[in-house]
Amino acid sequence: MADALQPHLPALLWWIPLLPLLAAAAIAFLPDARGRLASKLALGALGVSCILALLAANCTLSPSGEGAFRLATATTWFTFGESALKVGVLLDPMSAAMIAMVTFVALWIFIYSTAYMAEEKRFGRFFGFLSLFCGAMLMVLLANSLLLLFIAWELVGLASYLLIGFYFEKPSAAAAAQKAFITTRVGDMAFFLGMIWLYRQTGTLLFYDGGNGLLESGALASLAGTTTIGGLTVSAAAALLLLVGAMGKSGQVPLHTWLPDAMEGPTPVSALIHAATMVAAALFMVARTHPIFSNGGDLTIPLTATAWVGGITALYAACVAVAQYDFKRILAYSTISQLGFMMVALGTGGVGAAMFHLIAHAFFKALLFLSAGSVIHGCHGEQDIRNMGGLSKPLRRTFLAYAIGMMALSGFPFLFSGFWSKEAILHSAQIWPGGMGPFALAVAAALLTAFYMTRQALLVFFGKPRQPGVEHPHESPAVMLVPLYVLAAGAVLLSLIATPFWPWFEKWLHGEVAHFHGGALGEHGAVGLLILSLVLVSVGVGLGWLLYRRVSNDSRARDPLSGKLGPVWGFLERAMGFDALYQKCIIGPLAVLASLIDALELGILVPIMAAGESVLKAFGRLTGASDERGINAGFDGACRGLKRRAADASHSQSGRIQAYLRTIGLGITALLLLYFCL
Amino acid sequence: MLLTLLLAPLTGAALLAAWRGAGERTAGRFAAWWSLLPILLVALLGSRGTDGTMADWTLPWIPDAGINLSFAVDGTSWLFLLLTSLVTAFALAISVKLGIGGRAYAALILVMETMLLGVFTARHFIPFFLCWEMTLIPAYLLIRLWGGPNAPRAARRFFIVTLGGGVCMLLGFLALQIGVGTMDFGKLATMASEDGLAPTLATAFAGTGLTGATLLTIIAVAVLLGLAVKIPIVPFHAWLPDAYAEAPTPVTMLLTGLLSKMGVYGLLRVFLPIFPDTFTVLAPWLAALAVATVLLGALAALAQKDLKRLLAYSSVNHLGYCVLAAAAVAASSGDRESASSAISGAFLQAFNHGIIASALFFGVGLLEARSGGLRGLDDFGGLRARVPVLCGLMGLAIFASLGLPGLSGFIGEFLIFNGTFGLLPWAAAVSVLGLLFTAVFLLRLIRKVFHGPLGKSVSGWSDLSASERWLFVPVIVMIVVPGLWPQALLHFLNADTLRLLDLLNP
Amino acid sequence: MIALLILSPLILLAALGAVWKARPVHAALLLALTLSLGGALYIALGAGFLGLVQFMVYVGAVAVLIVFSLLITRPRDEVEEIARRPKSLLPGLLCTLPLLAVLLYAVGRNVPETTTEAVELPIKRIGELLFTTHAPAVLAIAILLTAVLLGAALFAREPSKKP
Amino acid sequence: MNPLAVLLTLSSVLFALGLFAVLTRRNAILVLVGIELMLNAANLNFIGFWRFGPPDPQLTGPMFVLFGIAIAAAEAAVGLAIILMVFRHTRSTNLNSSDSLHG
Repeated sequence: MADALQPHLPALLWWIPLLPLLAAAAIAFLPDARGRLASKLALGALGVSCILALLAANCTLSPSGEGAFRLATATTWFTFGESALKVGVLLDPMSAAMIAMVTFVALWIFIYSTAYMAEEKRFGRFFGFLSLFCGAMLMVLLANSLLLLFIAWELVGLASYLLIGFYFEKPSAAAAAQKAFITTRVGDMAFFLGMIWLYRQTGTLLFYDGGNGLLESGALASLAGTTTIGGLTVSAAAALLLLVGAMGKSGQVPLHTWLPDAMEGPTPVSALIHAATMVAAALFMVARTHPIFSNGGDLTIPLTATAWVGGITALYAACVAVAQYDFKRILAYSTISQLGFMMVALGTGGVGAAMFHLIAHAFFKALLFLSAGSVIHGCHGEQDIRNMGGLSKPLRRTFLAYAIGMMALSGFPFLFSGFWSKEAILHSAQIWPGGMGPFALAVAAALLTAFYMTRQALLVFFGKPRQPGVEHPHESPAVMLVPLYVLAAGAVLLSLIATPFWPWFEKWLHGEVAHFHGGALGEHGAVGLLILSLVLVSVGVGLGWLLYRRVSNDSRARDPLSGKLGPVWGFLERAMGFDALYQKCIIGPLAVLASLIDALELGILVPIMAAGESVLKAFGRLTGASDERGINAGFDGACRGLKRRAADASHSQSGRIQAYLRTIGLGITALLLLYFCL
Repeated sequence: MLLTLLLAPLTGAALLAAWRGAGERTAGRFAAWWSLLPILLVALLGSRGTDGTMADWTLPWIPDAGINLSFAVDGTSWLFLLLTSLVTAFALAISVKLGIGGRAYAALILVMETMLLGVFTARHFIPFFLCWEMTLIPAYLLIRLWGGPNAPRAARRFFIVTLGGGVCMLLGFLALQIGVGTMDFGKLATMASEDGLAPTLATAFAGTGLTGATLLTIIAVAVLLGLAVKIPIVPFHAWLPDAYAEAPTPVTMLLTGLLSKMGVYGLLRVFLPIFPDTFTVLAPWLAALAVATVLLGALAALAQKDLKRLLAYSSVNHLGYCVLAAAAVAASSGDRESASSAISGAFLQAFNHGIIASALFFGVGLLEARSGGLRGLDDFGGLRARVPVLCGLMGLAIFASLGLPGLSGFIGEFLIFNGTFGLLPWAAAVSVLGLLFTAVFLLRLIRKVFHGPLGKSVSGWSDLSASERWLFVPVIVMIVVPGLWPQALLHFLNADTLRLLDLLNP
Repeated sequence: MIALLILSPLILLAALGAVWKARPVHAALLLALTLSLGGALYIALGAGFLGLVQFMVYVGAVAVLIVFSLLITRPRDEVEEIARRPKSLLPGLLCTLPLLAVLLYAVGRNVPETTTEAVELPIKRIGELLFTTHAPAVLAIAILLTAVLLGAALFAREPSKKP
Repeated sequence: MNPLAVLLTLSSVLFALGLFAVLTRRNAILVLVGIELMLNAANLNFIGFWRFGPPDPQLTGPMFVLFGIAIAAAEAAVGLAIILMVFRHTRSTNLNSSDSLHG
């Protein structure tokens, strides 16, 4: 099967992103009334893509013996001057794993959406945007060119903008969409610069091009061999720029503020953004360009920066998540925190760990968001966890799915993929030679993760309903529940392929054969780490249980922790004031600057122009006046005088011939006299 | 062929002038249909292949002074001819749609088209300058007679400032004619690339006691001034927002879509090959001005409340990138790939901006027509719920304008930044902020106008009519196709770009 | 010489009369007399042919024309008192007398040597010259006279009554 | 006494008399009379110079007189015709009455 497919693989790979994109294009021309058709089109396209993706992934499975499977194509997109710019697709285990995950998870989110969004007027449009989102994401994953990746990356941004702003009548949604696009664009511009820098330095944007690609030795040597500002090598500088791009897209501190607001979009969108598409794109980009990051050792500046940014983000978001009340907002901060984990892994060299956590996280975070959607759906739109409570009984099926997701996220041991992936990340951070900082931050974040997830679970599903509105919730239909269970199964089963005993995933990425290795725990202090993880989870869950076990029935009661933390609680609740800070330090001054410039334009340039104009006008008037009063007046006066004299003189023109003759005669006489006298 | 093309719009104008019985709408329709003729002719020209000169026509005018009315089309010119014919046809069609104008109006637009075609094909300064200045008169009249309440002032300023720039340019070239003895672009460029114009100038103006380089710099600055006003480069842009805002929408489309392109075209096709060395000296300054143009344009747009003024500043911002590319090419020290990237990018950006900006102004014109003249940023709201098709199409143009990959705006910007980064990295790095601010003010436009609760003025609007949708079809094609398949345009540019580079770095 | 000395005062007197006489008809008649005396002088000087022409043209044609004209016009101010109007007499004299003085001065100053032998105007020679050397002039004169004939007739014609 | 001098004196006085008539006479016809006198004075000079001057086989003087007489006749004819026209218009031959060209 795989062998038969091999020759057609490049063409097939193009179709994987193209199908959803074409579906999106087709849906753009469908009227709103054909929403059902649109959803079928989107589902069908993504379904076919999913099958193709699985087939493609299958091709990468069998280890060839010489490193990982890699299929890279390159075709000329356009030429400028004499230079050709090439793009292509790239299939290796990493992208294969990602496309398989994205198509699979997205497919279930699509199915879930057909029920969740059924009442929506712009139902068809929604599926168009979703298709665009997935298609663009798949293009990111399959791109063999940084430029193609960037293009798809921006399209992902566009789709997220459209989806977050799906309820555009709500000012908050419109604002959130704008914020998401612009904040990520800050990063995108850095990415753009980094990409151009790489292109200028190496002359290629292809990742792999038979030895001439960006990620291959020749280009890497050239990148490492050139030093630029601040003593950085070009590869370090460009990698830092790429990192900023990734930070924007994946919501790392300090460019994270858009991500919590992004849940203004419909819940399936949140699930997509947080799990499969948007934020994953950023992590994937760093993983893809990891050879540039690690160009020059395990402790290059960009890698260190990545690790620290990841650690800080992980802890920061975990802290903030503790003090949130909105169901989806807590999940949003948890996403940021988990992305921080992945960044730590990437920074500390654990690409495999990061990719595995990314995939596992995609499953359980999609699961969590979809169950959150199911809960919110059941509670008629209620999102505040203070108003919920006691939902485990009426929403038993949803609760079950949620519990699996929650345990996976918190890192409940052994059974859940989240445990093993987090374990791998901690391991990677622990053995990192650059210091224990990121490791410590990650540990603290892991502890808090278990804590805030316990808090959420207890507040939502246990105790008594605290608001009349949520007393009689309705369970979601099967079409929404089936995706939950499929994803839950994924979240559990994934743990099988990436345990230290059988690190199949890791080996697959490197094109090696995985063997069962029972003694893996004994190496590199892995046992200690395992114990640490267990302790972290139990302490986190235990603390949560202690604090929120008997929570008050009054929805307006203060959070038990707020009393203990004092002012810090408010600080955390405001997400450490980043939004206010940006408002004060960037948006405000920018607006002031803009109006200042506008005022300058109106106050200086326009007056200068007007002054120039009036000088011209004055000059015109002056010359006009001088013409009128000076030259013209003189002329006119002279003319008038002349006329008067002439009138006088014309009296001598008597019209009498003899008078003329006499005058002539007198004249001649005078001349004669003159002649003779002289 | 070329003569036919140049005269085609003029003939239309003459027919309109002679056709006394034509009513307003009839005249408008006639002009709109007539303007398809130049498109057809341009398309026919394009089918001749892109290698070298596609068509030329020369009429010796004052042989003693070597002054010829000489015109020629190569790939780059062709691209601008295409833009001119497309945007003019679009503007005329829209005038009918918006019910603007009449016989004189349509005739003036056609006259302007001829002049623009002339500018983009002229190979000698005299025809170039004649056409250049002759665009001003129809433009002035169109703004003045069919514009908004402040149109007389705006038109006057537009006229005075651009005319002033034109005079500077004329003086510069007259000095060249006196000093070097020719105003033929090709000859001047060849001379400049072989020995440089400075020695000849120094002997010709020996009486002034100035060195050749100084003389050349003075002349170049004078010529540059004329171009800078037209593009416009900060701080010579003060005339622009008023003129764009006050002009009737189709005329604004012509102003931003075509008249500003004359400046870009002149900068790259005329100024760059004739004054390469001087340009190299001026390049840092020009690059600084270009960065200022990019940033100030974007920031000023951020503060605008009037949609047309906002888009006007957006145009300033977008054309700043073209200037940046030109400055980068001038500053280049033989990095051929970067330079070709910058040149191609600048031309693509000019072309695409012409299309996109026209589409955006068209959208604003439709909003104005529906709201009875409102066009404030805060006058609308929630349009997407009421007129989704209009918003979708305008959204397409907006995203193309902010450089979304896959749409036409991106390729130009990518190539410009790619080229500029290789030559003037800091300028490129700072200008990237402009891309960011562009996104900010354009998305703010979307948020305030299209999103949010339904505005009061919006109720009772109808979405685009079938004919309005049809008008958008060519726009969509011209935005999407170059975005996905830039080779369609680059195909016409590459040979010329290389030839230009050969002139610069022999 | 004797004829000259006799005729000269007569001519002068007749001319003075022609200029001075108040009655136009008298003046005209005295002009005719002056002209005929001039013709006689021509004959006396040996230019008989010219003298005859003078008689025929001047006396026969011009003088008669003038007299007829005077008769046709019968001016109301038939009597013209020159002396009564020194306003016009004075400038007249002022112009004339200096001219006369200059002319006489010029005549007195350099009169060329004169041949005294009698000369007869050869008429045959005149005829020859008229039709050889001066043929163009004769033609021109002929045309001029024709034009004058027509023109005079045209001028003098009673204007046709406008319908 | 030189006969030429006598002749020239005669012609000078005749010319002066003619001029005087032209300048002072009111009647247009009599002005014409003065003109005739002046012409005659000139003719007299031509005859005198021919008669007393050096021999001239080309007979320039007499020829000139001949043409002069012809032209004088023409002039008189046209002049009188004009005078008649004016008379018909103004019912006067007084030159001072036809002063419509005054300033």
